Amino acid sequence: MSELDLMLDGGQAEQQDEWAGAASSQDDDAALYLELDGWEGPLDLLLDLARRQKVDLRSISILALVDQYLTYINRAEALRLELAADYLVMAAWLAYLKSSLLLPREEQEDPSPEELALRLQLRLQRLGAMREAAARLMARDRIGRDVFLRGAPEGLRIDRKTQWQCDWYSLVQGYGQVKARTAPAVHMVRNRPVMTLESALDRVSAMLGVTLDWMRLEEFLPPYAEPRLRRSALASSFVAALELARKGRAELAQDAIFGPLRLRRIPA
Amino acid sequence: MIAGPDELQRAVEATLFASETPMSVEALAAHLGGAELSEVRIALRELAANYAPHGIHLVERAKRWHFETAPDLAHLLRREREQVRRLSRAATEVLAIIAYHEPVSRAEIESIRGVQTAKGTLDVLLEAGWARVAGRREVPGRPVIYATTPEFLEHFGLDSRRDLPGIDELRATGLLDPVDDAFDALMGPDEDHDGAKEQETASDLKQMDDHQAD
Amino acid sequence: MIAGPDELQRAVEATLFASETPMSVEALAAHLGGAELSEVRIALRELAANYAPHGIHLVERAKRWHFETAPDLAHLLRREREQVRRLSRAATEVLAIIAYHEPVSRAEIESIRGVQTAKGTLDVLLEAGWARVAGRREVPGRPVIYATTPEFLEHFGLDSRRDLPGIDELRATGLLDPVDDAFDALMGPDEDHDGAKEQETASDLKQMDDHQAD
Repeated sequence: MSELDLMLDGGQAEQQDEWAGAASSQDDDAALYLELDGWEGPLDLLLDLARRQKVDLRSISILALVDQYLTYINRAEALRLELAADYLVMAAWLAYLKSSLLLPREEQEDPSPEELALRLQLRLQRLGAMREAAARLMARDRIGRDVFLRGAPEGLRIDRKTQWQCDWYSLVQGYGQVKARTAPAVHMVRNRPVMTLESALDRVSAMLGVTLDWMRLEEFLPPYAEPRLRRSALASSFVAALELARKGRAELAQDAIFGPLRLRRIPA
Repeated sequence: MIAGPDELQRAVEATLFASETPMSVEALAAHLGGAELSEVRIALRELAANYAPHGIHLVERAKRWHFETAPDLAHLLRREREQVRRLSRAATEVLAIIAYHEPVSRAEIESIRGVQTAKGTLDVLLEAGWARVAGRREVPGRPVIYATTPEFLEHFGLDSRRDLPGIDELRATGLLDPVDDAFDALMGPDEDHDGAKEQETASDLKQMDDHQAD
Repeated sequence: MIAGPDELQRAVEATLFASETPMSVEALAAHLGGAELSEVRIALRELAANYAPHGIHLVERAKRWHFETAPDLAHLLRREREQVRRLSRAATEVLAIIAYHEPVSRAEIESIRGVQTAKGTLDVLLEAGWARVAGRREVPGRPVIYATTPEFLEHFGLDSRRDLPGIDELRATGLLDPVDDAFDALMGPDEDHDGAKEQETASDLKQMDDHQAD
């Protein structure tokens, strides 16, 4: 763990100006190695180098910063320290930025190197702001470190007691349903007015004997029957007609589907 | 190390508050970097006096000090919350059977209901205070028998069990209709085919009942 | 403590003292059997004022109240064993970014830090209960967005996010806006600028910043 970590955890925001990492104070290679372990990526390293310029982040010299970064990376490479790829990518980009910044204006591309430099500066400002905010946050009075909660609270217990609800109707209905569910089932068939097949056979045979002409099935029904008896008579008479046809005593004709069904005697 | 008596009181207060166990005067003094025992004692006594009218008291038990809730507020630590819940259909049926047939054993309840009765169902009725154990039936196994309570009559607004409507009255009001029928009548036509078929049967049955009632 | 506490104050005091977790005004009122919210609020404020000179403070964090030791007594109470989770530097920065920018996606966190965030870093914050998943951003990919929790505010002694150190200045200086927005704001509406103009803008910008810093 580097010094930076320690400062961040316990440090005060006011210490930001003394952010100077180990590198500025110590020149030895071991320190460099330690630092490399401590950076959270190339932007973090850039921010730290920028802080060493000891000016407001809005006034830093980008060119100087680029030089510092490239020097740093070169030193690390000379020491054969293993650098993550994004440090090298940043180095390449910064080298390009530097050369663009030094070129005569006419030859500049779009976006201009000034724009790129400004964007880099804005990013550094934002990261710097968050790093400072983090330090100030960590320096607050924290529960368990600076302020403490009650060591042995009694605790609040809530005992739930159920108040049961049921009404008269549900009670009585419940009983009714039990009785209905378990009562032995009795099925009764209603006494309906019907014409039996036998009486229909008798009636149709008798009426067929009267004439040799075609007669509609309805004409065989009892004329003043109430509707329910009439339906029963129609069904029975139809079956009777089929029975007579089967025995060769009558013939049936229907000219269209659902058309009137006609019936005529076959002379013996 | 600690300046005035006020500062010592504050330190004692905070230390006892944060401590997980009651602390003796000696332990407190040691924790506070070697404060005078007599001063710690004075601080404790003054604090205890200051807290006396509060909802929290600073008390000494077996030579060790701690904060605790004022005794008259102990009820705040354990609260009862009433929760209103409707009796389940099963419990309602069991209660009704007890009311109509009391005293009645569990086996008898089950035979009337035609289904097994979960242990919890009777417990709920006992807890609600509507059913009670009314002794044992003097038959082999001596099963417990259940009856209703005065609270039951009170809750349902009955003077006596005889106020419960008889079977004939239930039938007249349609309460003896099969469950499916009554349910369908309430819920309207079923959506699936089988349901519709059942409903047909049920309505036939209803006609039959109407007929009988004539 | 000059005047003795009234009954409601005593009850509030005892309840919060005994509670294992911070309590909202609503929870307190409910626990006290439906006390008036406004009266509970008054009681809390008066209690807090009475406790201010004490070694124990009554504080409100994220709309919930609890007792804690006075911050200036920290040196007396720090235990040998650290109670506070030590956050890595990465986790510290990510937490700050979430707190100051919430709700914020992982990609946005990474764009500020200029480095990928290890999976474990966010997990540590989620596990500590300081960060939570606050839904998804309705942009392509629907990335998860993160926000802080009431426990975060409690732990860091913040009443609300408005109390985050320096958040007003950061907002006023645009340091919480994305780089692109800040860049556009600085460059003005012109799309293509020649070098001279840019120079001008940059120095304008500097003046503006200086002005704001006053």
